[in-house]
Amino acid sequence: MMAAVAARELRDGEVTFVGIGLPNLACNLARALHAPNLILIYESGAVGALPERLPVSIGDPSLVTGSLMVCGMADVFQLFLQNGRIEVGFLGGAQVDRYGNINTTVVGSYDKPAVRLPGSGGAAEIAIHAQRVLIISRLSARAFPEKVDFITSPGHRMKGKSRQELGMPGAGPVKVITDKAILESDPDSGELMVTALYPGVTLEDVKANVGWAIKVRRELRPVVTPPSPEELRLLREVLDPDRLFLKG
Amino acid sequence: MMAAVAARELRDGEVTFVGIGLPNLACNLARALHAPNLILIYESGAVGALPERLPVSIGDPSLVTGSLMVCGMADVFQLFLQNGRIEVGFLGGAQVDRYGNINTTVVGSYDKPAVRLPGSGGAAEIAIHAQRVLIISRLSARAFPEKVDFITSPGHRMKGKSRQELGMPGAGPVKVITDKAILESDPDSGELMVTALYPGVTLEDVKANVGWAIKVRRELRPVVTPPSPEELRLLREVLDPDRLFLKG
Amino acid sequence: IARLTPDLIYDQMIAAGCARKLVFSWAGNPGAGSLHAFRRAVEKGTPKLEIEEYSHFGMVSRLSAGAARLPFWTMRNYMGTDLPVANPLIRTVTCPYTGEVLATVPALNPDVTVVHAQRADAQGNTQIWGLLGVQKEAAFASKRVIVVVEELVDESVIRSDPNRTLIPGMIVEAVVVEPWGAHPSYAQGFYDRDNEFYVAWENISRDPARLEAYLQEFVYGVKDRAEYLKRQPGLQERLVAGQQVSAGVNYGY
Amino acid sequence: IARLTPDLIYDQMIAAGCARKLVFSWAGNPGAGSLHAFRRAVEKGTPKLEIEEYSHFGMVSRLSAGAARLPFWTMRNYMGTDLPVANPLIRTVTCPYTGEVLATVPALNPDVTVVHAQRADAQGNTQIWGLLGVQKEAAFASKRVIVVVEELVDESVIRSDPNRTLIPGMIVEAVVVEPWGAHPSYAQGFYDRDNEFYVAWENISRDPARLEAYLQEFVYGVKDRAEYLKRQPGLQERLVAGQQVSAGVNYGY
Repeated sequence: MMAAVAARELRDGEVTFVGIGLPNLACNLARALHAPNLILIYESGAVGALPERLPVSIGDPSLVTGSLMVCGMADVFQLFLQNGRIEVGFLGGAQVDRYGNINTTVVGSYDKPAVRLPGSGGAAEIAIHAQRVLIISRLSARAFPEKVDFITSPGHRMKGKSRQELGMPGAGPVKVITDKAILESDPDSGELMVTALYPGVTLEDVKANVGWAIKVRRELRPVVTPPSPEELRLLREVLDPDRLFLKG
Repeated sequence: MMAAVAARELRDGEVTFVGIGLPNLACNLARALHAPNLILIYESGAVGALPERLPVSIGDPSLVTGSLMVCGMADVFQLFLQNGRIEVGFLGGAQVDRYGNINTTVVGSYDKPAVRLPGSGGAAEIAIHAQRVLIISRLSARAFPEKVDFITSPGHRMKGKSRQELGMPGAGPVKVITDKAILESDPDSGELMVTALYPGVTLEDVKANVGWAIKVRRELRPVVTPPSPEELRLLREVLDPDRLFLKG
Repeated sequence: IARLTPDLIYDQMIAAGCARKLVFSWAGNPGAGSLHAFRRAVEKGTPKLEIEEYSHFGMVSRLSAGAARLPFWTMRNYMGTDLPVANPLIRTVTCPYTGEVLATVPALNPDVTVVHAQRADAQGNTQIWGLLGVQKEAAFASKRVIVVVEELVDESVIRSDPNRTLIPGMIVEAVVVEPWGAHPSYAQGFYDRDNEFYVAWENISRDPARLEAYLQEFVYGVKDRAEYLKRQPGLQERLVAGQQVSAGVNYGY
Repeated sequence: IARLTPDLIYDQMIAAGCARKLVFSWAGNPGAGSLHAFRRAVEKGTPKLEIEEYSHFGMVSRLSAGAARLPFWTMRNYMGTDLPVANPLIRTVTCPYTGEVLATVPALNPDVTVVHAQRADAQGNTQIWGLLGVQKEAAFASKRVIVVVEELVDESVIRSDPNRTLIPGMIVEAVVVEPWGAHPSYAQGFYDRDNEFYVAWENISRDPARLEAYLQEFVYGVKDRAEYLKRQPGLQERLVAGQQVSAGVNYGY
């Protein structure tokens, strides 16, 4: 369901920086439906990729075959990302906080972590440069603390400073797609707030799974439209038949 | 004759940054004789080129066909030249001065030049980075003033400072090959001095064609060995049959 | 207008009064002589032409900075040369690790970059082989990109060999299909450099009246490239490229 | 040891005590789970392992600086992140034109870089297609370069398609001809990624005893790559690449 909801966020023709897993599913679903001209860029260097199978790694050889361009990673980061050519960047994370800051580095302290996570990869720079960022993450109080243990990828306010004050080119995480609700950033404060619920989910349920007193947008859309039969068919039968990333 | 003398300066296997004209002839002569494994790099991006004809421009398509590698110019300057991979760089110039500084920019003042020359091209950075530089230039008092009007490519002393003081990686112009004599830089002062004469040329003749009181090395080799019949045959019949660059 | 090596096309633009300012690193007619219109402008001031001068490495670096959307680029360069005196935009920066002072040039972000290439698809995905110059950097640095190609190909041709794509369609504004569009220069695999014309330019460009006559006949006087080529009979036969086709590589997995 | 994405081979080296320090930007087993030997080292200190951490862009930039023999590289990056707090080698520089403060990373110049490629000639002129990663930058940044290839080819093969050459022989110390040398990873056009093994690694690496048994059987216990492959029957049939051969291009003139 998160993949289907994320897919709807993509507009046809957009240049999208894709990660492995749900973002990849979402992008390929969008391509199969309303956005056939979506241009997928993988940080490994494939531009305009048309993977014929679900890539397990961003270095999968299926990203190369039949893509529009394959370049080195220095070009990906300098000529595409820092150049401002990426319209949408997808990020996930072990922790997402009140201001959309993401932690994929450590749970606990940096020097003596309780859990060592993989680290930034390209996430820090994607969060800074992509014209807008979409976060995909399952909702839980552990995953949505008021303040992340480590800011790997900046959101809307970092130690009291706004993106603009820090000189960040992109708009940052405008939406967080979870399995219970959609959160969006308040244009003024940058704080995440609940803007739409999934069918059958209550606001209390959402609030219980967020580590701070999350605000709710006044004109809350009551329910997210559930995946259509076509969306489900594509996801389950075509894009991820082996259920590598889909849970349901 | 200058081409033949320059060719003898090249050792087999050396990585050589080649310009058009006599340097190109010299390199291809060396390849045909004692240095079959010379690696020719042209600033246009051809590495290990084997041009089947005499290239008129450094952007000649014959430099590409059959070369070992063709890369962008950013790579030529950053990864090869600045990286220190160029062992020999060839330079020419309208003016060469006492310390081997070269001018290919303007005769006269920069703002109101009597003669506007083409400019640096890659010559400034070749003079700074190549492990050693060979200059090829016809000898005349006009071409060898005490001080050049404009330092396009630095030699051994620039406004009183040595290469080492200025932090230049390469050894600079170790030899100047002219049509009358060979000049070499004094290891201590950096000044050019006469070290060998061509057959039939007198020291007075050389001194009259240099714009300052040029020193002469104590153990002067009296004559440069003239081109062998094989060198002449290759130059005239194989490498430059149309006499594009050879005068004699 | 900006190019590392302004050639005789630039000489024509200068003569025709189309250039206000030239940003460059080497202005000559390689193997043939001078760009006399350029020289008249700089030496005599007719027509008036501003210049801003770097070395090749400097120009490449300016475009690299522009392409990366950084305000400057760093080099180990220019110590001992008079270039920073002639051009105050060549400056220095201090390394935050070693304290070393290094040379910098400012980013160059052209309004429009025109790239000549062998082939592109209708979306502007462009493939180039042979010399690559600074085409990639110039395209990414530019506000708008126009690609002139020898051949318009189907997207499937581009996708069959993605490592050859130098410029992605997403940054391309327009694709112009113009065979022989690079003459008097060349297109690897299509036609050779017209060296005879480069040599002839030495005398044409030396004489302002002959230069003007040339412009009348071959620039102002032709309605398109086809007419330009028709006025030069035998040109295509003389310059058409030989065949030296590389083998393919396997992109399968 | 340094790599953007240390994978399970690095996990093996950490487990085997071959790594003193890891410089990296993403340490995971993509699509499969964690590098548990790496996690044990960082979380529990067994074995002891120093880490120095960047983002991908930071690591790419470190190698770009190293390859250009500059002491640092500039990016617009890291503002608002905790990475410069965790790693004091991430610093800033002020633009000499705009006054803007930009992020820097120091050059990385490895002692040895090992590159895997499809083919090279005996001189080490190396051609790679498919993903290029930072292979070029890492090779030029390195003091010594070792190339491992699927296929040793004649120099004429390299010269027939010079735009595919990524690493010139002049910077290569040794060429190792080792078909299937990239397993469990892949070589475009030769064999696929062994996803089953990546998934299996999650459980092997979680259990130090199983990991040690794996090392005994497949690392310490094999005399060469041929024996390593012989112990995994069916592997080659399962992973051999399909054919999707590109067309050649004309390098004639």
